[in-house]
Amino acid sequence: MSLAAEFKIEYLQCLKPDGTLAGPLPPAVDDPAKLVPLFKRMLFVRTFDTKAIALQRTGKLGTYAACLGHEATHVGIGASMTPDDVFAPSYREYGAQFMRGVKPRDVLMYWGGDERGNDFEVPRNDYPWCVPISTQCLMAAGAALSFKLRNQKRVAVACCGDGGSSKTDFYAAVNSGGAYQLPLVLCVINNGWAISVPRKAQTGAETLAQKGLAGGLHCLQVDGNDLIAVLEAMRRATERARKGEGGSVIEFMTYRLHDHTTADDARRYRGEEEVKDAWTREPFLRLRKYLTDLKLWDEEQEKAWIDECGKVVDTEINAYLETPVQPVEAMFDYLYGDMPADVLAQREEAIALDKAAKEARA
Amino acid sequence: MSLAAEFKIEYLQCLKPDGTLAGPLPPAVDDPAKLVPLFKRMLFVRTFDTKAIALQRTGKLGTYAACLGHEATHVGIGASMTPDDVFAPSYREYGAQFMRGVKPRDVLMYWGGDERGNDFEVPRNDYPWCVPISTQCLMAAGAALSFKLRNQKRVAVACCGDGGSSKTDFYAAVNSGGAYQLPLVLCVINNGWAISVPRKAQTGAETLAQKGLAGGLHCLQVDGNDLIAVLEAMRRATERARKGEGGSVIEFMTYRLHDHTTADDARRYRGEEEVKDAWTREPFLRLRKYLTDLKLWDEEQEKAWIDECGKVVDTEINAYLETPVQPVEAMFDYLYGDMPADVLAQREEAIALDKAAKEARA
Amino acid sequence: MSDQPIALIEAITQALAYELRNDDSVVVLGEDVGVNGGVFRATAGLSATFGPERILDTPLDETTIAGLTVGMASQGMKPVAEAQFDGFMYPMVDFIVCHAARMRYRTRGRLTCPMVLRVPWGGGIRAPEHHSEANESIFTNVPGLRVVMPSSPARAYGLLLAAIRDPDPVIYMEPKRIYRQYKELVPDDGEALPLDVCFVLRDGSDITLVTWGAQVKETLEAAEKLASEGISAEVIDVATLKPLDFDTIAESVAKTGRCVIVHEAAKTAGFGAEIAARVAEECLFDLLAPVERVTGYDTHIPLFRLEMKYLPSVDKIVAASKRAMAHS
Amino acid sequence: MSDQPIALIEAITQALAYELRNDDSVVVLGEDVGVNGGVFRATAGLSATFGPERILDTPLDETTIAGLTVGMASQGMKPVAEAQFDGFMYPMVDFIVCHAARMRYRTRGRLTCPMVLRVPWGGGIRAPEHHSEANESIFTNVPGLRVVMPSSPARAYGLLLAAIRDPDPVIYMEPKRIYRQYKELVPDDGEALPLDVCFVLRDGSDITLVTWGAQVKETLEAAEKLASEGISAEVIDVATLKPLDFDTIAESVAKTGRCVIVHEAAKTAGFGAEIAARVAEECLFDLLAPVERVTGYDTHIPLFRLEMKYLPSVDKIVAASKRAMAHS
Ligand SMILES: Cc1ncc(C[n+]2csc(CCOP(=O)(O)OP(=O)(O)O)c2C)c(N)n1
Ligand SMILES: Cc1ncc(C[n+]2csc(CCOP(=O)(O)OP(=O)(O)O)c2C)c(N)n1
Ligand SMILES: [Mg+2]
Ligand SMILES: [Mg+2]
Repeated sequence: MSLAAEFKIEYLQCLKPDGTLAGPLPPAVDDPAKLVPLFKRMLFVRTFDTKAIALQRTGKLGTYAACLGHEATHVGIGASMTPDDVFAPSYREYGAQFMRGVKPRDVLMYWGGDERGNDFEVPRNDYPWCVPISTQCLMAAGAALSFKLRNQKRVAVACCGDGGSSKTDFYAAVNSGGAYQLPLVLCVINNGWAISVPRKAQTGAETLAQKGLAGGLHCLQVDGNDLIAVLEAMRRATERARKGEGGSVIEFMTYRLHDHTTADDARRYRGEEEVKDAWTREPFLRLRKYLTDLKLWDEEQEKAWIDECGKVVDTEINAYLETPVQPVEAMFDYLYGDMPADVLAQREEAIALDKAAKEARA
Repeated sequence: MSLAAEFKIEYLQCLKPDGTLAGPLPPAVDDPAKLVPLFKRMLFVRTFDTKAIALQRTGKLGTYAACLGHEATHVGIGASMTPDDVFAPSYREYGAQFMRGVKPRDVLMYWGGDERGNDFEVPRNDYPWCVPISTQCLMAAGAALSFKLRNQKRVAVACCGDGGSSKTDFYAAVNSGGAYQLPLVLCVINNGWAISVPRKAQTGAETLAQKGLAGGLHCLQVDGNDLIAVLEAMRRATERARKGEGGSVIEFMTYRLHDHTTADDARRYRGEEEVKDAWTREPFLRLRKYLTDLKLWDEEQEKAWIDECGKVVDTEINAYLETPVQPVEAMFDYLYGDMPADVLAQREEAIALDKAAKEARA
Repeated sequence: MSDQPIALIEAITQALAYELRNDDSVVVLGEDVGVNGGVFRATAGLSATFGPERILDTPLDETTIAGLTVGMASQGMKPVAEAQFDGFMYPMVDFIVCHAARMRYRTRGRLTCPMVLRVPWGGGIRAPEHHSEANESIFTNVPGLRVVMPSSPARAYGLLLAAIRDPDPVIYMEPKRIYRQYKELVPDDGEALPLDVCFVLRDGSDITLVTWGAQVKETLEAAEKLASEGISAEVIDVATLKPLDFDTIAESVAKTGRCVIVHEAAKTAGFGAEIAARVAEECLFDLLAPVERVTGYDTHIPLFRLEMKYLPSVDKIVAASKRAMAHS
Repeated sequence: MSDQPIALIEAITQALAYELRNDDSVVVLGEDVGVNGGVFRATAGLSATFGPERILDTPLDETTIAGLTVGMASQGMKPVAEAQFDGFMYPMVDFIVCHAARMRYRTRGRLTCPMVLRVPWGGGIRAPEHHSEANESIFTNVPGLRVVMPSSPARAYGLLLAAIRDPDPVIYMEPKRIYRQYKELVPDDGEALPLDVCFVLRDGSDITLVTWGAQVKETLEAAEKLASEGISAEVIDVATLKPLDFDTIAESVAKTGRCVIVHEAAKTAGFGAEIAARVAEECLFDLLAPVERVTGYDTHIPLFRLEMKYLPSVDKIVAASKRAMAHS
């Protein structure tokens, strides 16, 4: 009996839940002051999230997937990418997307039932929101392959959840990422739950990070509530990718503090205790403490900033609410580059019917 | 930085290519004499394989997938299962299937373009040959789940190739095998090639065994040309499964000495050197040497046995050749348990047309 | 439960519970079907009653659900799997087409695949993308399958029982828009309905309206409206698309001479085409007017701000019917 | 190459090579398409000419092929993917339906998906299971796709060029039974054929025979046989199933009054149904005889000992045509 292979999966935490450092600052964060704008982004995201939920509750938004508790992971991922990179989000990584230029009104349009939410002014090449879980990972592998074939030093970053890491598309991304040694970063955001199914029911694997071993990828497990660790993990993964050293699977350990979406009621399947406990590890507490201890942040600043965030978000909400519905022909206009005659005929029929219906109503 | 998880993938070899033991005999083989009947099975398989190829070359068989070089792995797998277990073969594991009761004529019927090849008299519950790669693994996981839910102490064993281990269905089997802790043994038969695609182009993983880590399965890499190691690996995996300790991925290292199938020409894509080299490690040489050294086998015995094998195979070939084609209605008769009226009508039409065509020819 | 009127989705729960009680080999599996009771609550309470060994939450992968289902079905169980939404069932197509539909055929009857795939189907509930698709036609050309779609609580109950008891794979599509549309008494008597008949929901003599699933609602309303204008419409709920009971449709068209087919899926190569084709083959000389199809447009159903403009409506059905009535 | 007559499969190779030469963004990917040149040899020589960065062998997973293809296409490349056989394309359905067909729609034109999926299609080559399927109808109800099937070397060349250049996803199905049926001169001039027209292969006045793919062969033979009995058959090769050029068919049926549709796929809900439906909707009063469909049976194509009995034959087409001719 001899050894064919041997692996270690590391766990990375830099800032402990009590707000003190677990060791020296990692290379990704040379100056703690640089964390302040990111902390502010996190606060912005939470403000947005809270208001979006409220909007849904008043019937002005469709189903909405909150990101409560995921802010450090999301903002850290977004902060680690360059504009040229391509991001393939699942559906709650607003924090990452805002850093790339996606607007809050885009998010609202999308969940408000309007395809234009996916027509980001910036970033033009990022993937849209799309519902089929973890297919984003495999599309990102395709994007990464296109970068590699064209000798572009770009990285494709995709997100999925703990549930999503069971999906065959995720495995296909791992497999092809390794086979072609792609500039690909697969971010598994382990928030403990996939709707009602707990992490342990998804797989017998001890970590989700180790799934990367199936394709020979770099694997790392990270405290996803620790912004510093997130930044460091992403630095390692994106640098590897840019150097041509291949792909990574990073497991971000966080927790879904909200229901799965506004259509879900988590009390059906999980205990209050667990949620209460998770609140003691959420990402703001520790970072606020750390920055406050360093005199980089204080209560007053926070109050003012949250006020400002509120105003920005309100402007975005209004922009969303004031956007008129697309005309009926919009359901035909983006189907083909060259519209076939049959579709064109149906388009005209739909316009005529719509006009007639409007006239009948008037 | 701390350690989240740690893994070792072992490589098991018991009988070295020179026919000497690498260490003491493992628990699976308490008495070398018990290897003799298995060696004889291997010889039978090779006789069958040679004659099947010849049959195809003379136009009496369709495309045929040879198993040249895989005999130790196949026979070892078959020998490690009980009749109650369920086997899900890919398409060349005749050695395993013969040990379970499948007849050579079944193999020939199947490759001869007749569905009745899959209607094994024994074993009734084993999966049929079916072409979509690695779907067998996931079906076996379903079978294993059915055993577990009904508290049956049965094991499901599935085979796929090195190429097949890239298939998402394989990963789905690994994932669900771990999630439900199933009595499942996934045998990855790594023969170096998937048609023209070499093992290293399939994945960046160092071993294929480690893919099991993605689901928390037991993983082992084995010398698949070493019958003793195959038996020991299967013993461990099936015992774990029967004890409720969950599934395994075993990578059997062997080599495809033949073209992929009779429809393939391997000279297009691989060098002669590699094949020549592989012949030095094929499974018969070492086992023959070992058994001969122990006086358990000799040349004369071999000659007589091969003669006998030839006769048995010829009988089977004749049985195949003499089996009349199914009547035309056979294409309808096994579609539904309760045949819908429309299908019944088409069945009658087909029978009438066939009869008319026959009469026209006569 | 069964002495109170129940909605379509409750009838599904009732049928599942009935068959779980009466047949040990039945298991239910899918994402969130366990403790959570399914995202639509079709399996609500089943886990508590029958335990997690009968009501299995699966890992989040539709390929896995399909593969495990086929694996279990071929070994003597009767799994009832759920795709959480219509738009998530595409990864199941491979196992359905290559294995479920062929297990019996491939083994000459040695192994079989008695399974049901439940798929909440169709649009109109203001849900996100891929939660609103009418994709039944992906299965209707596949030999070896049955494709069923109920349109009332009673038919949901009887057809689901039949689907579970059928010895072959059944795709059971549930029009989610009418899950809670109305309630009716559905005795929990274990009586299955036949899987090879269309249901005539309304008798008429001037025109035949053929539909299935959620559109039964609009079609019946259209028939009512037509009646008020003196046009007598017969309404047929196809219910089982495959195998198609064309005789019932042919009989009606023979009587009325006019046929309007209504469905939610895109028009081109939707299942309505098959019905129109059969009419063109078998009822040509009965026809007084060209066949009409009132369907979804040949584009993706839009997100919810526009989705109702995509779907067939009462007005569209009435208009098509009147076009047909213009011929005589 | 182009001054010698070439077979259909060679025309495919020629088109691939042309477009690889002329457009840097084109890449070819699939199982065994590299050094091996594809199991049918459609990509023979391409790896040697264009190198492994343009002609990519993939890991053995069709989901992977589809996903990578969509990923590349949405980032400015024009991938031409190969499914090794028709029966292996089902795991690609999810990516084709949910992503390829929707990329433009979902992003309001921000991202697009100019890709081709080549699928060797159909039966009759004495191959194993899942190597013989006529499964085009799985795609014809999916909005946003084009579905193309050539039936001659020249059309294979021109349609494949058009497919690669099209700004949207094209499913390009190759009738493998006629890959090497005959050769013709196909100038390597880079001229694409239109993706929205049917081709009239033979003029006739008594009956319209509509078909596509490998059955063009039998249909033309049937027309010849009918001619010898004094029946003048027009033969239409649909070529592009989606979008359907129904005008060409309607014009022909208006002239002949009779329509026989021939296809290899199972009858029920095969694409022939759509054509028959259109005839019933738009040509009803031109029809002298009921529409006829000559198709594969509603069962799986059997393994090769029986497969020819499954497929439409010249005799079956002739018989159906005569049934139609009996009406006047
Ligand atoms: C293919 C597919 N199947 C099912 C769903 C329905 N669904 C939406 S989110 C979700 C759970 C996702 O859990 P996880 O991946 O852990 O991500 P999280 O929501 O926790 O961020 C499910 C099952 C889907 N969107 N896509
Ligand atoms: C889903 C699917 N895709 C493609 C094929 C075609 N095919 C048959 S065998 C084979 C290669 C298999 O290689 P491997 O898994 O290593 O097994 P081996 O033949 O070497 O035993 C391929 C691509 C198939 N049968 N099924
Ligand atoms: Mg989660
Ligand atoms: Mg191999």
